[in-house]
Amino acid sequence: MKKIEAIIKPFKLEEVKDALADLGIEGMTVSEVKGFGRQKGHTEIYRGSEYTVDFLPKIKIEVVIADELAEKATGAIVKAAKTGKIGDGKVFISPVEEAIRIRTDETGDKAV
Amino acid sequence: MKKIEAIIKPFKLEEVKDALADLGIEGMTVSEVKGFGRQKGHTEIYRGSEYTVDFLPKIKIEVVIADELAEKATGAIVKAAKTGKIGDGKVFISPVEEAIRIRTDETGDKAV
Amino acid sequence: MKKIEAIIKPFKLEEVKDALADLGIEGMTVSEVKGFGRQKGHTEIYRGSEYTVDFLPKIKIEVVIADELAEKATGAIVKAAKTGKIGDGKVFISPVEEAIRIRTDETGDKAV
Amino acid sequence: MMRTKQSPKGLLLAAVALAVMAAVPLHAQDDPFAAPAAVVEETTAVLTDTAGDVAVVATEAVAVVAPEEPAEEPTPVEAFWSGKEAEQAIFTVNNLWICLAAALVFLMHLGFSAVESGLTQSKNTTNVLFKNVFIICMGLLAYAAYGFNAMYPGDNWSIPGWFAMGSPIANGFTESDAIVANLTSEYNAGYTIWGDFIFQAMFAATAATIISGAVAERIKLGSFMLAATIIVAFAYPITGSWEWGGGWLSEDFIDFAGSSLVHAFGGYAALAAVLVLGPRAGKYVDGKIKPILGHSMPLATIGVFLLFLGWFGFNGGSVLSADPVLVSLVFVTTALAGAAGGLAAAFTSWTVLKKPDLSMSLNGMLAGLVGITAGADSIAPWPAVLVGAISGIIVVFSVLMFDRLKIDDPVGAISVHGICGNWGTIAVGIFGAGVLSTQIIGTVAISAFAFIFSLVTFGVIKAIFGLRVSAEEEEQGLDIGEHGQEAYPDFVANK
Amino acid sequence: MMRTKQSPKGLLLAAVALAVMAAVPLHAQDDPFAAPAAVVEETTAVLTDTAGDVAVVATEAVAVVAPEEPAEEPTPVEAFWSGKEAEQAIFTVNNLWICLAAALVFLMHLGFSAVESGLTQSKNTTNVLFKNVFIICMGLLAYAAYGFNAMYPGDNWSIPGWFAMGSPIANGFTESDAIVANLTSEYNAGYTIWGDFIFQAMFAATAATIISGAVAERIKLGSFMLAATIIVAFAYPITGSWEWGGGWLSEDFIDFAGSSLVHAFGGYAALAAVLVLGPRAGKYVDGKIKPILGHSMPLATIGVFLLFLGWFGFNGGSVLSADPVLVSLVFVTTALAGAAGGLAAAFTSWTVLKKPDLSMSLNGMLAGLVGITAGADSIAPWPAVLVGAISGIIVVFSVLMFDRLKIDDPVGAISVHGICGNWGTIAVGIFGAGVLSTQIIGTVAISAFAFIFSLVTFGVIKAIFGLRVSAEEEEQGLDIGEHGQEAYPDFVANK
Amino acid sequence: MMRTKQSPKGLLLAAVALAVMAAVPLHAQDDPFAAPAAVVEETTAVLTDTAGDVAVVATEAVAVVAPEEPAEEPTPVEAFWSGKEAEQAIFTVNNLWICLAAALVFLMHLGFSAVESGLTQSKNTTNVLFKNVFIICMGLLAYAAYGFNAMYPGDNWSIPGWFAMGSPIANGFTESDAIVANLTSEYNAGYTIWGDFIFQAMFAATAATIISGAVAERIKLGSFMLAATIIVAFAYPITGSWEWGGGWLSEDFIDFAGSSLVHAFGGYAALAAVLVLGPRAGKYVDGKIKPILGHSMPLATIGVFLLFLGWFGFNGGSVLSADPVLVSLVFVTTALAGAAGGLAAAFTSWTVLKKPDLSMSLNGMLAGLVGITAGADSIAPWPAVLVGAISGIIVVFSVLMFDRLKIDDPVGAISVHGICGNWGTIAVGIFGAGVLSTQIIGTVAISAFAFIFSLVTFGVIKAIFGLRVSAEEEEQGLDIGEHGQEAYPDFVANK
Ligand SMILES: Nc1ncnc2c1ncn2[C@@H]1O[C@H](COP(=O)(O)OP(=O)(O)O)[C@@H](O)[C@H]1O
Ligand SMILES: Nc1ncnc2c1ncn2[C@@H]1O[C@H](COP(=O)(O)OP(=O)(O)O)[C@@H](O)[C@H]1O
Ligand SMILES: Nc1ncnc2c1ncn2[C@@H]1O[C@H](COP(=O)(O)OP(=O)(O)O)[C@@H](O)[C@H]1O
Repeated sequence: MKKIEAIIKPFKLEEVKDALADLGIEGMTVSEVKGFGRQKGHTEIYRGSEYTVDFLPKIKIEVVIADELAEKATGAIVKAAKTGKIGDGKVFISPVEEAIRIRTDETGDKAV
Repeated sequence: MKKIEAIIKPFKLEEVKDALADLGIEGMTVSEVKGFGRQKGHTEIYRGSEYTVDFLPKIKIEVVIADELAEKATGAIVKAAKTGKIGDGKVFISPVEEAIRIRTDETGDKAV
Repeated sequence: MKKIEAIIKPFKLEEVKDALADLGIEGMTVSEVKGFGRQKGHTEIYRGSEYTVDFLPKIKIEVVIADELAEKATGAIVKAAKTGKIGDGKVFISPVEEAIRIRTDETGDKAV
Repeated sequence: MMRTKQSPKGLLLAAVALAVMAAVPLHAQDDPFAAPAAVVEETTAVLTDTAGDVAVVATEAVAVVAPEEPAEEPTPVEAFWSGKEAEQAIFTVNNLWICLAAALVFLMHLGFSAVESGLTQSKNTTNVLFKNVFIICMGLLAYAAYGFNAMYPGDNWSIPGWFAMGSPIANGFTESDAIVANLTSEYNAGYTIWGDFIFQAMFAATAATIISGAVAERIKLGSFMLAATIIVAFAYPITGSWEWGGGWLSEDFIDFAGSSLVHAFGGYAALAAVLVLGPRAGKYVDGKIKPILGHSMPLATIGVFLLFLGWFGFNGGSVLSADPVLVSLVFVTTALAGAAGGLAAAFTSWTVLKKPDLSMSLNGMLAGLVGITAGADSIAPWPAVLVGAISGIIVVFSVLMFDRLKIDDPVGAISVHGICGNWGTIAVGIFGAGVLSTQIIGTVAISAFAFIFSLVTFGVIKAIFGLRVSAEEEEQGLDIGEHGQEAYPDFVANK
Repeated sequence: MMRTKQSPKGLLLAAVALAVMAAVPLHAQDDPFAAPAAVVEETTAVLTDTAGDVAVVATEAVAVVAPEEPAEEPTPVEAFWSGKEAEQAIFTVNNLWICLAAALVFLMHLGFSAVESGLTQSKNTTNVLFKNVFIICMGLLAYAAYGFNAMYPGDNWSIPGWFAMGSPIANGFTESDAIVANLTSEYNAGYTIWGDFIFQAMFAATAATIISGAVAERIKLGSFMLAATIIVAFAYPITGSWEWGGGWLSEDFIDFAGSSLVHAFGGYAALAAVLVLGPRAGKYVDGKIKPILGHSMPLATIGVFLLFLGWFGFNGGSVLSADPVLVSLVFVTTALAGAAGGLAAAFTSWTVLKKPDLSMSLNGMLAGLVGITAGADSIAPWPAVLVGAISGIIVVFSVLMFDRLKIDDPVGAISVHGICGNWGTIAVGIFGAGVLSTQIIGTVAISAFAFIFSLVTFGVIKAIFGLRVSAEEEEQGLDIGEHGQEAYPDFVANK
Repeated sequence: MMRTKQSPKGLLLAAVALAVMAAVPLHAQDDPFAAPAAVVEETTAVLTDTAGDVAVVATEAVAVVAPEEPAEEPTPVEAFWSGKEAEQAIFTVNNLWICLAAALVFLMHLGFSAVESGLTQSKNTTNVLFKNVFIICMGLLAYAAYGFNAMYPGDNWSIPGWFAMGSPIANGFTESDAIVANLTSEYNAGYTIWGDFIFQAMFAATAATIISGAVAERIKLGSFMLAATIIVAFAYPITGSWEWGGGWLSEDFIDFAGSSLVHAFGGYAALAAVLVLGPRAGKYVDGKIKPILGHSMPLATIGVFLLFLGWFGFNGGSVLSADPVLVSLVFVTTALAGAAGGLAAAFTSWTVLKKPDLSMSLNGMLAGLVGITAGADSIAPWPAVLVGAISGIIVVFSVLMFDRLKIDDPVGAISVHGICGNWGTIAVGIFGAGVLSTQIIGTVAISAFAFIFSLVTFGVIKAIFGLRVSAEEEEQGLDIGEHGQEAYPDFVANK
């Protein structure tokens, strides 16, 4: 199995979710993160003192998926998340050795 | 070493933590995530317009652990987190190559 | 590629970020987590009833990076995050098989 | 807040206050208001301090000295309509004050909304707020439709001194209404019937609000709304009529602004409701008390300060005139008792619980205010400090006790309003113008009635409609379950 | 809030009210105030209920019966300066009340700030609050510099009955100012010019605040500030002068405290602004309505309760004296209508939308208050309940309708203030002292003027400076875009 | 707020105001109040505008014209007890207003709580709120137990004009208390001693509240509570007695409602405290200023609006009667100055800091209000706008300056209250009835005393108990460290 981690722009979440659902992927886990990258943050000012906000809000989507589906899923994510503007984010793929569905104790590809 | 990632129902955190502590596992990292899965979200209404909340609050627990402990830990998590109802969550196991304790520079199994 | 995950004390984020930037690392993703470990939580009291807060606020930094840079980056993180007091946190290194920059479809080391 | 029956002389109270002072009754001709007054027991204790001590002078003597009912004395309203401008001016001030006091009591409903939502979890905030919006809206309308005339029946008792059927307030000014400026000629408080009604109506909803806090985070919305309506519309006016409406308690029992009639009433009704409803899931686990944290201390603090402010209208308006001596004295006793309650609870929690607890200190301020409510016009300033301080100590231990009894009251309403309402009423028999035994009888009677009425109401509703949301809904939060609407959709909640 | 021209007898209204009662006019010698009054159309309907029905008695007859202008009657101000203490006392009470009412209306600006920020997203909160801070500051100064004298021109009309140029308020008391206690001898309300000014000034800023809510989350700060200034300074006093300044509407049209002059004015100006500005990004996607959630229900609730409180000053102060009958009656009708509006909206949303919607119930309270504003002194209590309840129902359907029309109003300002402002004005022709056709003409004229003036203002500003922030700024939030300042930097927002 | 000594004629001020107008003093027989007044310096400047200019007419002449002390004139209190209803009515209004003003000043403590917690971090919110709860409770009790009699000693000075020992307020009405309605016959303000006390007591706690904001997020709770108690109980009444108690400053120095006596006092005490305490960790790093962001702009905004509202009581009540001309004028100058301060700070921050800064605009409103406080009754409306606007500009630069000096004041209290308090006092010498040099001497003396007293107090407490929480506690937040209680346990905080 593979774990696909995608860091995307927050407002793209809906589209990415729909793209994955269209592939028949029924589960994913999402969290709020802050990203630092080529896309620069912004300068704010508070009571006369400037400061830089380097970290921009991003959404991380994690999907664990059977090996054979990984490529298709990655493609779908990239397509849905792209705006072409800096800060669109990354997709990382890493190996997962086992998955278990807590409710049923199913393991492996059946669990995800 | 292995990393065990468990997505569980929020109110099960206490029990899972205790189960792991009972195994002598002394460290874990927890974060709040939103889950999308077979367990469906709910419809809300705001000023006359309906919308669906697809993402349900879940807790992600991450434990990095020596290979030999992984199975036991996984079993403990699954047991503690199970309610038998849809949405109980998943456990994923993946390889970790190295671990370092920042305070002491210890590495490997001693670090976790 | 490697993924470096560092769990650090929140107020060390700035220093760690700067240390990584100094190495020329241009991207990272940060999230708020709660840590459970040797560093004990604290007892609070609310309307006469005590309770223990076991989970302490920590910051998780994730950097995906070319294999050859991993060691240097790890060292920089450990150095910047260290206070020598309990609760300084951990660094975990794990394999990443592929990375994709959503904006450009670049893959591999070029993507990170 | 009792309007004196038949011989209403709101503005004469100050004169009598002076008269009783130093226990040297003035002669009628020395009386600056030119007319001696009768039944004024509530206002005498304040004048007890000739020698600078906290001595209490019984006032019956004075009541005897003053000739009852000088028939030729016009009522304030008659004076108003007499065309004499000075009387019109005084009437106008009195009326303005009662209206402003009503507005201040209205603000207390925001105070309750904020305290209750601040001391409960964010997943139930919309529900808590909705209930409070409902209560003030329903309370005003129910009091207009039934309660006001049930509480102030004049001669129209169904069971004399105990119960009167209500009816809607009049829709316009009939001539006689205008002349007596009141519902019936039995009461006359020196201001218009509208001022009278709106002030009393703002009070009425308070009882239900007190219950609302205690049953928060687990009660079915519809069932609560039904119970609250029944209690505000029917139960509150009954005990109200006993004392302020001229019923069986009105002769000797003293409850100036409602330590018993409003607060203990609400507190004991809340106690019954909690007993029927049970504690929140996860509050008492394996014999241990697990705190369920309030989600916003600023909200709770805003609420308590607004309640404190509103109390100036609650107590100050209960003078039922703008009488300068009494209104200003009530402001002083009210503020000092609230302050003493806050400090006492802060230091009690610091000592007993090891840390200075903000939520307990806030409860302490309210406890002090509830405590002084029965005697705000008849307890001198330093005894008022004592009454408030004792309230602040009581409330901490009372909250701990109810928790130990597994009676789950998220906001401490039973302790603040119920227990300190009892204490405040009794305190009038110790530091104020009341007789201890009478005070005890009165507060027990009112609390018992509220408890039993509420027990039956919630019990019956539980049997018919159910009272508790499902375990899933409770876990997920009533905001989504009852309203499909989150209170803070932009923010991540911890659980 | 119209000051009667030339024959101002604030305190006599009650007497007349009595007189009209039961349609049996009292003779002058029976009149407790010893002087019959003229032009009092606004205050008569309340007295219509001799038989207990909600009958409306036309009042023209009375106005005829009463001899116009008994020349020897001194004005309240003359009475005040006459050295007679009773008159001074009444003058002092009236003046104190107008000042307190001004303070209460000031608090409404906090109410608006809270409602508007509560019902919008957390990423725009600093911006919403800043706009509200700006509006009250600018509003007070603009009204002092120009608006007050434009709205109350006395005889100094530029186009008689339609338009007057403004000018700064006087800087000190000239002797004649002091004597008449007013700007010109045309108006005389029985209190000082300062009390008069500050009360009116607090009203003035309200119109802009109403717009502020409707255009939130997407309008350029500078452009909004410019438009708001123009509308408060120049447009609001124009329609104000038509009615309260003695202009063409002042003869027969009745708008007691401004259902049309303040609320419909603001609502229709908001409607025009929204049409020029367009909906928020993401609100209407592929023909579907996507809700954009308000970020804090406690904030919205605090706001509405404070607005309700402030309304006692808004309506109660519009009596323009502390007249006991009218002030207390206005408190009652205001409170009952607000309560009825809240309940009606709660049950309407429960029925129509399946869940009891807190934000709709809050809108309903405001709708009820807006609805009764035009007739708070001339509609009897039970019809006031009806007016409020109808407002509460209207507002739910109106919010749904505007959403279906893709007119994006985040806080429901157009429905609450615009539509219910119209309804409230018309209701005076049904339940109050007004004539239906006149009421319709008046509210349409005022709404149309506000709409067109606002359309032109926002249109021109759009053409010259642009009106909308960039799509990126809108997505990121105006707090960072316009102010570089987050409202809740410590908390993680969901988006 | 000084009560005129021996010859108290609250209600006569308006008459004199008229008299001075146009510098044409009226003869006694033309005076509508039928009695000329003496010592009225504070109230004259307002009448300076015959020609429409902002000219200031010195008032000594008038004071000379008026015969001092017509012995036969009864005091307001004597008039009240004389049995004449008109006098009673006026007395009743005055007393009601002082009580309402006290309630409004009470609300300012909620305002401070909200501003201070809004402009600090969420991890210290419970602590900030607790301190504010403590201050108002302690303040009221300390003032009752000692301060009131120390500040208004009558003839009982320990060091004449400079210092008087305090004592508890009387516990009840002695006959002579009642007759003079005041603590000693030296002061007489035309309302009851209770009204007098409660109004003054609400003021007293304010000084400590100002300090509270400046030392937030790092001070040990117990040490702060001790220092605050000492300052409120002992220091505040000393400077208070100098001016309002009839001490050495009371002859010529003018500080109407306390720009110096309350605000500069608090601001300079805060400055000393901050110097002893040091800046927050992480505020000044490597010579750079790192902003530490306030966690809730809505809370800060709610606080400032409530403070603005409360200021109507703070300044308006300082008229010490309901005098219609003065009260309404004070409402106008207060509101216009606050508005001008807000606008000026908004535009100054926009220009200087490139973005319109909400927190600075809020500070600006407060700055304008502090600025006008000394001369709210003697500065005409347009000069009041100027005074407020200058305050709003000053405050922005002052905040920047203190930051550059590494004097860390999280909420800007030193700038708002200290610097603008000085400016407001001096402004009375420019635009109002004061003499510039006297005003400077007065404000410097008061500020210096507050600074030194506070320096010593905090210094000694630092030496004995320590003043600062540990670095770990500061990092983790004082809510957990001092109270074991989080303010927002349901929400994830960023740090
Ligand atoms: N090496 C990395 N490791 C982890 N996350 C990264 C890395 N590089 C970028 N990111 C994440 O991707 C987001 C977008 O990257 P950025 O460099 O700003 O733009 P782009 O993806 O268009 O090149 C960042 O905000 C960060 O969250
Ligand atoms: N393929 C997946 N990858 C990552 N997370 C998943 C995946 N499938 C499910 N999850 C997580 O597990 C949670 C529970 O899954 P769900 O399908 O709702 O119920 P169940 O685990 O009982 O089958 C989801 O809310 C989601 O957070
Ligand atoms: N085995 C583990 N797996 C995942 N996270 C861990 C593990 N052990 C520790 N952590 C994280 O590291 C943090 C610090 O660990 P702790 O034991 O408190 O101190 P130290 O790192 O100094 O030994 C914890 O709060 C937790 O977030």
